[in-house]
Amino acid sequence: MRTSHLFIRVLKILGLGAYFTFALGPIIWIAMMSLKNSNDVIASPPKFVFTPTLENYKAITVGQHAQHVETLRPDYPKYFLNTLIIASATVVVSLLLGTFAAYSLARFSFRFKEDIAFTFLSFRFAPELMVILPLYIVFQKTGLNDSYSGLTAAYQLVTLPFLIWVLRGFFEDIPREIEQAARVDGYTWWGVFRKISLPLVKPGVAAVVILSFIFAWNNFIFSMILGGERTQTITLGILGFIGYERVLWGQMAAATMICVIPELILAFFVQNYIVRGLTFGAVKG
Amino acid sequence: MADIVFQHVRKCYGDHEAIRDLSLEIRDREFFVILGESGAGKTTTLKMIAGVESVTSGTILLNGRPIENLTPEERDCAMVFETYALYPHMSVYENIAFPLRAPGRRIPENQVEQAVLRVARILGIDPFLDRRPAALSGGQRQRVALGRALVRRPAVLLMDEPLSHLDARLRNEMRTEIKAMRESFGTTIVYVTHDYSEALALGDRIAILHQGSIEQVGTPSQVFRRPVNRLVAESLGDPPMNFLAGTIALDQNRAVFATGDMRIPLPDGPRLRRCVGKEVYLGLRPQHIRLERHRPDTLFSLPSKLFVQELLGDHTVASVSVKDRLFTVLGKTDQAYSIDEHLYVTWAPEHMYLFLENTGETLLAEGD
Amino acid sequence: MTGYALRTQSPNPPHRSLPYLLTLPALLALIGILYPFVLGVYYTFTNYILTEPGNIRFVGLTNYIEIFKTLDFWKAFSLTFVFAGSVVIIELALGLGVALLLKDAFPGVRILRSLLIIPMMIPPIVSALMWKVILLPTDQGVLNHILSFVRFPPIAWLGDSATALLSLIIIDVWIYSPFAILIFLAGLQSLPKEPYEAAKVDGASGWFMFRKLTLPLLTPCIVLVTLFRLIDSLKVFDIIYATTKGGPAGATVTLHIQSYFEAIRWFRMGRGMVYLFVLWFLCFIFSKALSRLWTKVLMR
Amino acid sequence: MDTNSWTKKGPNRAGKGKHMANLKYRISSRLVAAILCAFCVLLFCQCSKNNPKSAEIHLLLNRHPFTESILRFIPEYERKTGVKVSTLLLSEEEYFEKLITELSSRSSYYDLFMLGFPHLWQYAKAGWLEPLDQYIENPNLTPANWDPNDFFPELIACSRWNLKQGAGMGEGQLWALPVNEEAYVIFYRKDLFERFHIKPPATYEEVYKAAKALTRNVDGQQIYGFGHRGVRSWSTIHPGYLTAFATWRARDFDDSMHCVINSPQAIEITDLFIRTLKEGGPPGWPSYTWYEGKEAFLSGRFAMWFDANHQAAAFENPTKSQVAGKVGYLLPPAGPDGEIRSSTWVWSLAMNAASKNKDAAWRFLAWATSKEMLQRTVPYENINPTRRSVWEDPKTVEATNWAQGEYRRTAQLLLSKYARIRWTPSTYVTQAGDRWAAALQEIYEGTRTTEQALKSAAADIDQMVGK
Repeated sequence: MRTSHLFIRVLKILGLGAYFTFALGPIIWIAMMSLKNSNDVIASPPKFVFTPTLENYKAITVGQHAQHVETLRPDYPKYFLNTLIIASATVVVSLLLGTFAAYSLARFSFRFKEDIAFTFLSFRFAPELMVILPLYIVFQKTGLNDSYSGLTAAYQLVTLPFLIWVLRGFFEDIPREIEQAARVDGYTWWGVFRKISLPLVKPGVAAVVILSFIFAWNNFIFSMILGGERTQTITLGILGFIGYERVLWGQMAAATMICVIPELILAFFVQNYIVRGLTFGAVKG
Repeated sequence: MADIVFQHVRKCYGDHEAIRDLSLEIRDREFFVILGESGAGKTTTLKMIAGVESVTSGTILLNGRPIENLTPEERDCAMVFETYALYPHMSVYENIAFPLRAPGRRIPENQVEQAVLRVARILGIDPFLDRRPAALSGGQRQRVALGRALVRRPAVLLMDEPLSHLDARLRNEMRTEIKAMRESFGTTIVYVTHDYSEALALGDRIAILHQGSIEQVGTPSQVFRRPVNRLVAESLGDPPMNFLAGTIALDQNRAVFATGDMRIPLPDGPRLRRCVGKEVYLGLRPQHIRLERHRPDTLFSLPSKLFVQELLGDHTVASVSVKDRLFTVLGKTDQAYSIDEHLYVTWAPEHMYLFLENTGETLLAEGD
Repeated sequence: MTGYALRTQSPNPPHRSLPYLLTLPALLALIGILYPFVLGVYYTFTNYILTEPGNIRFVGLTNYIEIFKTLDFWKAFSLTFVFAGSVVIIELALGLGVALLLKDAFPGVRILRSLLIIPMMIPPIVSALMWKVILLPTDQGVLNHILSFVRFPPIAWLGDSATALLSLIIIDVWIYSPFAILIFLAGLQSLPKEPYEAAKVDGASGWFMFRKLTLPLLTPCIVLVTLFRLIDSLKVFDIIYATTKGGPAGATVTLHIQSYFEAIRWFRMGRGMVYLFVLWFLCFIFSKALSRLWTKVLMR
Repeated sequence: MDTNSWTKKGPNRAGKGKHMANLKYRISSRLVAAILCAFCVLLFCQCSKNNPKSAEIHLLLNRHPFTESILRFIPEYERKTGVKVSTLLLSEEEYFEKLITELSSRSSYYDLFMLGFPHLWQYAKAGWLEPLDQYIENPNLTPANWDPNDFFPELIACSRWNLKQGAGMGEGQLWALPVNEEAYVIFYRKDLFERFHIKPPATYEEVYKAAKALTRNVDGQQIYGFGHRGVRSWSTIHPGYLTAFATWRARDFDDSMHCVINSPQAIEITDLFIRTLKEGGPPGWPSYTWYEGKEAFLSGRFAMWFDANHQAAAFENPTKSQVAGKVGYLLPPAGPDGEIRSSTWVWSLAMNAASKNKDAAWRFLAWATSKEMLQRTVPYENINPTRRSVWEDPKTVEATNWAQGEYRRTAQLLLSKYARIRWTPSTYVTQAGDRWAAALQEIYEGTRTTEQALKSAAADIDQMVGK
């Protein structure tokens, strides 16, 4: 009995270790790449031991003045800021629109409810390439191309269906009687929504906020076609390190590491909600 | 302050008819108990009063005013839910203060505090005001739920099985407390339970609800002693009433209950005579039956065989087989029998009940 | 999202129009896509060549017939399935497994949970590029280099038609299994404790509890993960675009990649849109089935 | 503010008044704040946009030494002329996708953009390019010292086309101005060839033999004899393979635009070429892009690398290269008839026919392609300038004098004698090339024989062309 227990523990640790090696190995490698000079980064066979340098980080943030000028003025901070604005706006708009829709789909019964829910989902079916060219023409005619609002609108396609479906699940999980109690206590549906339902799905909101933010942050095709010089995003910025005659792997890796930071910060703050909130089950009923 | 009238209320969930043609009158300041097994529609009835469930057809009048189109917040009801439905993200204080802070009420915050503290003190939950519901025991949660309902002196207080999740000791305790409290609060109370003893102990009047229909409404003694049908009789009493199938026959021009070759005389009356030849059930409450080793000198007895006997402190519960049925008998502790012993069950004639087999209608009740 | 909450009939809304009013803004925000979509579907019936915008002719089902006749289409079709099926199954299994391991508190679990999502935070197209470096065919790639320490012969990974699809599956699993883990972790954390205690009292084994309690209670999570991962992996584009572009020898040509070649690189919008429409249709069918399941699960 | 107060189990704070501070208004106030923020941001973006300036031109550029160096001088240009120049710079792949979207939707937003000859043919035929002759001839727009005859005539010829499928290169309108040129050489490791006593190859047979001989373990490191791009893209066809292909006098299309990549000569050379890669090249060839091959050569893993000659700049840079000083530059081998026929590539700047600022765009174009500016881009590795005067400028000579002048000698020979565009002028180069590259991968992977693969590719290409 005891040994088998120990055996299972060891097995668990091994399993976790294997997964995290798989998940974090490449990250560590990217981090190492970001600290290598341009020579070490393409060394063959790859180098594990090297003299770390911060020149890549310096080059993409403030620019560098080595004898071989590799970047012009670094545009990376601009891309970073653009993406931050667009991704945040996307999440805020998605939350504003999606929370109500999710609540409504979870709580009320009305005609075409399931059809509407499915319609929301179906907006995610269309492959980007299918809609991107006509969408571009629409954007161009309405002046939405290369604007923050335009990209925010386009990103709704990625985030909104997801947000609605996940939040709907969370709303459905709130015991209905809690909301009924609040109605009886003298609150309108809106009061109940604000004071009871919304605070209770905070963990759900936290989870979709981080995931939607990631989806928006990482988008590629929409930002490539619908964006432009004013709104170029970080994904294209990172791909921009593929030059015509060389690939700046070190700077690309450094840019990738920096790119992850806002998401990590968000995840860190939001994790409190996720983990705490997810113990919600203990309070139910 | 408030009386409630149901007029032909129906409630359907899709094809399922949860409440069928409910007409009912609940008087002002009455402690009204709705008794029924689970799924009978008790909670639905309460929620229709509260306004969190809609009415499919019919009218509910509160103080003579139809309310079925009012939103919950427009009706002055408070409700204690079976699950308590406490707000998990709020402290006990905030839970209780919640109804007072409703936008329509506009009660100054210092009065809110006074009211909450007062109720908390009465219910004995003032030490936990800062805790969240998750950190409370079942009994404490129940009292918070009660406090939240009582804090604003509603016109109608609705309670949905508030004691069902408590253990036996706490349940009895809370029952007494509720009973004591109702005097001081003086509102109309509608109380839903599946526990007949709770119903009998608390209710001014009791309605027995079965599959969405009211079977009987009456005071505790009315429904207990004079149930209108077998269903009502069966649902009041624990252990439940014993039944024996038979027919009404005429024996020497007197109505008798006939089962097999046994004949048990029935009180004479035109009503029974009219039912001669009908299939009926004889009903006997366990506490009205005695067991005898020897054939008693009365016509009101039947032979039986002891199946099992449990000793429960001050009394015993015995199961005996009468013909092909098991009878439950409550008796004194000093009587101990052995398994398979041949015994006679016997009872006083005035404790007999008789129900029609097909409709369940009561032909004979206590005191007839 | 655990689906064990008491589910009675949804109440009627306070106003008949309220639910519509609440869903309408979100619908309106998305409805803009309808015009491009319809236009895209229309293009499937035309001979639209991107470089000849003035010369769009309606050609009926010609594109469909031509494409369905080619072996390449069916190859791409089945490849798309193989890819989507494998990544969804692997990600579900891995996600559930790791979530179960991370469910219980132990020292450092919070840090692990935070680190967990990093792969998802890198834009997939960049991840794919980085993976391409890691998976370089000879010991130029770090993976082969590490394998060479244990005397493992170098594998060409993305450069060999035998291993290219596998490599893409590895990359996709790396990027997206955190998504599954996150959702499952959320689901596991909100499971009720009582049934487990009851089962433990009954002497049930861990496996039994997993099969009879955890899995059924997690069904909504499983459906959710399957739904979104299936849709997205059927539409896989970024990671193939950044790595093999469908090579070697067509070993990784999925519907989306083929449509990219047809529509964007070869300008044959009509044909490209057919591939995309088929893809859309696949997403539609699977989602319909899965959302049925979802509703059923919620109604049980 | 304490954002997660509801999850916090504070100390028992029973007492008066404390309960009054509830979270009643927190959520709502935050929600409102968030809404306001979002809308302010969006409003701001909308307002800051579409702010028409009198003279503003927009450039869509791909990352390239030329564009990256010209960007440095744009502030100078803006100061001098008062014209605002805004640029979007993308990597090549993304660049062409963005460009096709812009052009096919007839957007007038970008006035100038970069392209290569396949795109030039496609876009010119579609009517998206502005013919440039009229601007060159207009003395009001073109400064007198902007000498059109200074460009290498071959490169100007590459930029003219009469829009007839299958012919007409060098005729018709001038659609773009060349800014960078590349031709293809075999970079080889002199040290390895000497060490193993192998003669630098002069024929493709010899390339094959050398590649096989040099695919070996050298000082504990696996070396591969021969490298070439291999991804599923027309750009795989274009450098070494097309050079070899042309050397065998094989053609992509015949005069009536039938695809003939499965002609007997084509099959013969393709067979040899793929065999070289298979037996003397790195495993996983189909995943090699130009940069992976280049990096492999830089780090000393390839003995030969058949690609664009200007990569010498990186190979000869000792801070980046482990092979600096060891690299030789070999003209492409001759074919059975003893002739060398190299493929070539030209990057050009072109003007959007839908542009609304054509004069301003042309002035910028003329400035960017002037002698002075092209000369100024050379230090930033815009090697192989398109103007003769720049190529011969002492500063350029000094910058490109690699391998004791071997680089300049081969480049000069290629440019003047051997390097031509080996594609038949048509709008189908990229399509046909993509399909063709897929066929090469099939041969390499052994899923089809050379003949089958090329035949089926030719059939598909015929279908694309509409034959």
